[in-house]
Amino acid sequence: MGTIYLDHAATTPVHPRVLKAMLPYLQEQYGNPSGVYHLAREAKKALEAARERVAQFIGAQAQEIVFTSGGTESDNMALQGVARANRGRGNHIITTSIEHHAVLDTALALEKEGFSVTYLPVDEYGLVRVADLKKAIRDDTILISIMYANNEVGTIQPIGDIGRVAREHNIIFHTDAVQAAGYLPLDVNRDGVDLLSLSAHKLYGPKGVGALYIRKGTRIDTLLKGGGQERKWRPGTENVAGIVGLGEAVGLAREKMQERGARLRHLRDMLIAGVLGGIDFARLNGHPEKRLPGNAHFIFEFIEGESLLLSLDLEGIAGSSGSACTSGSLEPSHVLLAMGIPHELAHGSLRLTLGDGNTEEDIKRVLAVLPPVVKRLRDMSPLYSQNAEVSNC
Amino acid sequence: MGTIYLDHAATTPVHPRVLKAMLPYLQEQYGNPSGVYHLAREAKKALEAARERVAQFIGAQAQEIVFTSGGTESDNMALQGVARANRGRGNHIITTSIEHHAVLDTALALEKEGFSVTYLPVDEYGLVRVADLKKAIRDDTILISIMYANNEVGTIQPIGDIGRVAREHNIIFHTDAVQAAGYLPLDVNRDGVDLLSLSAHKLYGPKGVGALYIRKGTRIDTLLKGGGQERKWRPGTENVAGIVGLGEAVGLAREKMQERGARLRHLRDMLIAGVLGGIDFARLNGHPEKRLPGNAHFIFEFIEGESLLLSLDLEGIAGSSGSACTSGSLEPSHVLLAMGIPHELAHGSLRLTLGDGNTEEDIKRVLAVLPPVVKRLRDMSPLYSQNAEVSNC
Amino acid sequence: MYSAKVMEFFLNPKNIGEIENPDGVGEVGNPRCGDIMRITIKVEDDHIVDVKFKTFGCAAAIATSSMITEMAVGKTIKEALELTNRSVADALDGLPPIKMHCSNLAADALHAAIRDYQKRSH
Amino acid sequence: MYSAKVMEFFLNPKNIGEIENPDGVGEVGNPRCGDIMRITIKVEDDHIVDVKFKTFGCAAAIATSSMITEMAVGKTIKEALELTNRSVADALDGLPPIKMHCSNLAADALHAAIRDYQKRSH
Ligand SMILES: Cc1ncc(COP(=O)(O)O)c(C=O)c1O
Ligand SMILES: Cc1ncc(COP(=O)(O)O)c(C=O)c1O
Repeated sequence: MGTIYLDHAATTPVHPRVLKAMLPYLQEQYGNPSGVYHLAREAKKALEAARERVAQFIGAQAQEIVFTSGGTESDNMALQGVARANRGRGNHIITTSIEHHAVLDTALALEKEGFSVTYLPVDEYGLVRVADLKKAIRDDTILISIMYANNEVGTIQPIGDIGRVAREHNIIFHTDAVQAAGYLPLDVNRDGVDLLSLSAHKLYGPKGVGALYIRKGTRIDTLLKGGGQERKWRPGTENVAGIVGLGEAVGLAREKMQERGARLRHLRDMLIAGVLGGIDFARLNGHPEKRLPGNAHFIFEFIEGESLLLSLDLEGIAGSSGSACTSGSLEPSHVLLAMGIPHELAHGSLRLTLGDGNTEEDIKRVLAVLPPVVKRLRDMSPLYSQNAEVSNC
Repeated sequence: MGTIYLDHAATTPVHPRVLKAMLPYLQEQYGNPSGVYHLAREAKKALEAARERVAQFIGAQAQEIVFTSGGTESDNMALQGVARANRGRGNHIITTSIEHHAVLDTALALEKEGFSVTYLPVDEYGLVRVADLKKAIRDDTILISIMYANNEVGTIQPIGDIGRVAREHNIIFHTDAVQAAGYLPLDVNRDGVDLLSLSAHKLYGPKGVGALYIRKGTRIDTLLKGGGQERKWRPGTENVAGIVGLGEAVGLAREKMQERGARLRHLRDMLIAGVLGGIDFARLNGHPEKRLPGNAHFIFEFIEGESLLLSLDLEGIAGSSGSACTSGSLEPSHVLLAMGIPHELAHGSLRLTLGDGNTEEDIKRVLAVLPPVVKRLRDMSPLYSQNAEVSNC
Repeated sequence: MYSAKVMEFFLNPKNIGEIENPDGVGEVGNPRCGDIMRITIKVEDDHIVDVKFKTFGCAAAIATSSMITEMAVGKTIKEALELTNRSVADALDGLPPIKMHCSNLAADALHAAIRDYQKRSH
Repeated sequence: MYSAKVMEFFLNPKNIGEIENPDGVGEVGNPRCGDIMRITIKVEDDHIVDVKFKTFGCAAAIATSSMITEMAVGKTIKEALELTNRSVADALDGLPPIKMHCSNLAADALHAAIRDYQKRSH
């Protein structure tokens, strides 16, 4: 019996069609796109075809797409780049308290450089209030950075409304769409987005490649300096195979969006109903409806997340506790805390994120395995017997 | 008849052994190394094994290796990171006038931020004089960045001597070893190197992945902010397949260094002798001995580089004119100009860089094709008849 | 990330529970930090004759809790007081660095239980 | 990067060389910039009856040189003066943006040759 992989928000397997598209560029098509000879021109063509596909995916122009090494670089480039290029115009940035660390830690670093940052609060479902945004805007606000969908609890923000507010005030608007891409419609013009971050490995593409959409005319500095690649926006020999993979992945995502969403929603709802119905002192985090189709995020009171994850792993179930990159850390999730969930509960979170490979069988098995695992850990927990009905261990 | 690829300094094909090592991580081993479950731990293990190999390759400790998206990011991180972290201690940086743009343009950007930069001159062979370095050192010098081997003319710098000077003055020393790696012995302790940049695609690894060696204790800021990957030195989901590819590539390079060097030197010398012997008004650039084993760099007077490259391409020979990333530009090479070569000659340069796939047959074919191509272009050139013996067109 | 020994003790922890009418109770940690341990002991003739634990925490916290109970049982009070968090970690073939501070509290919990016993018996 | 037409004209340029005893000579560019063109013309009855070029430069420079000679031959002086760098680029199905300024000098060279002719004949 294989692993049941339920951590698609951390990363997804490379789709066979994506790998197939990449392989020539890891083999005979090894040209450096900057060369003038045939092999180089072929690589260049592949690069530009991928750029066209990414542009179509978000309703942009090809020349507005810059390829990067992933979501983190895209977010850093957006925030650091806009901040530095607009220092003269103002020094205030608005973001939220539930952004990915790639945005949050960049904002913190910019504070140390003298920028002033407002971190908007969220409600109990993880939703930003547009009224809060409006109140936070100042004359010297140069950037609003608000994610499209949250990587932990899956809550979807009202990105169109936010874009309208940003536009009314003539403020640059960045959205981290790393988790939304492939699940929610992206249209930078409809939503008034000036900068948008993507990462290939969240949508069945390879790790280590992403893109930043930069609306024509946006004032932004580059993060890396060097050669003339990406029209100087992002120097460095291009990860041609990875970029081709990203192009194929967004192509696939476009084709599959409807069907994928419906399938995942069905499985997710089955999982949520089963967990909440079958385990006491369990709660769902994030918004009941405005959530990513594949995201189920729970808290099990009285137990701690890592021991839950390891126990599930031993049953062949791969899940996560909060975001992947913080599961080595001991701090509870900043997202859960921002949603008003107390420390002690935040430690007991479990994120299960579904993907193309999952089936109803998988969900049934999770629903069979999870209750005894939770019970076993609760039986060991000094909090359980104190706080709830007495366990009979 | 296939292409004769002579642009290995721009990029190399991925070695089949490297691709084979990577493939599992583009298929079933898709785990995100930050997870706690089995699949994730396998990815983490692969990452750490690659780190160990890269460390061994340069005589470092594994925890001193940070994986990046390539040479450009490594160079940027070294320069921007050291500059920003040491601003309090001093604001002077020393580099050379023949660095790759990833170093040079970063230095220029730092000047705009208020740092003061000395660009050391080079002699006619592209060699830095250690005496010039000593003279340039000031009390407030915080960083010396000098490349190990030049990407255009292949000249090898006296990196050990430079490292000793840096150490005597207690100044952080960065070397861009992107071109040297795989051809010259690297030993950060012997050579007193504190920071060293590598790029996988120059040594038969994939594009879009590299490493920065950071000696323990070096004061340096991070470039990207975000999750906890790479012990926070370089956040972002790791390009696991690429990093595994880099690990295999450096392993291969270690095994092959001797044999590869001898083979390339033989072919290179055959090429140089044939070109200089067979074509008038041709000259070799760079140092006659202190040059990379695969590098041959010529100037053909009275003709222009791009038309030469395109003509060679039509004969199935892929070469370059200066560095790959500037061949889209109209400026002659800054390296050639720094070596004292006049503008009009610098325009006529041809770089042929040899690699594992090349044979004596290839060289013979180049030596057969090149003279008539040069002649044809000279016959079109208004400079040739004016400056040299009259052509009979 | 964890040694085989940690995983073994995490998966098959010994001495879970609470001793009824214990001679000493020790509780350390704080649920805000993600780890809390309660150890109860039974003492006879200056020897620890029974130890049980309850732990809210990660695998390291559970494994160290289980390990300390096994290490303490049969020891004199004096010997038990010589057990350290370090020796527990060593007995588990080490812990990941990030876990050394926060989740390695089992010896502290045991010592707290012993101090509670000593207070009661004076 | 180049159109098929540019490559064709680069590979098989027509009218290379210098007319002996030309009626006009035009030279533009600067070897420092990487492009230099010399055009010589023969004029009869106010018509350009022969044009030849020599060019030091990239493929675009060579192709535009060749193209202008083909476009100019047979034209009246007035018609030839109406040829622009733009029309040469269009006839080649366009040039890469980076080449539009520096390497697209052929019409300038032709005009310089015509001006030289006009100067001589006045
Ligand atoms: C919302 C969000 N932003 C940014 C990132 C960073 O992307 P990457 O890991 O590709 O750097 C992630 C995932 O890790 C994410 O979920
Ligand atoms: C000497 C040198 N440094 C840095 C780089 C940049 O490396 P990358 O293209 O991997 O960003 C290159 C090659 O392009 C190089 O030759």
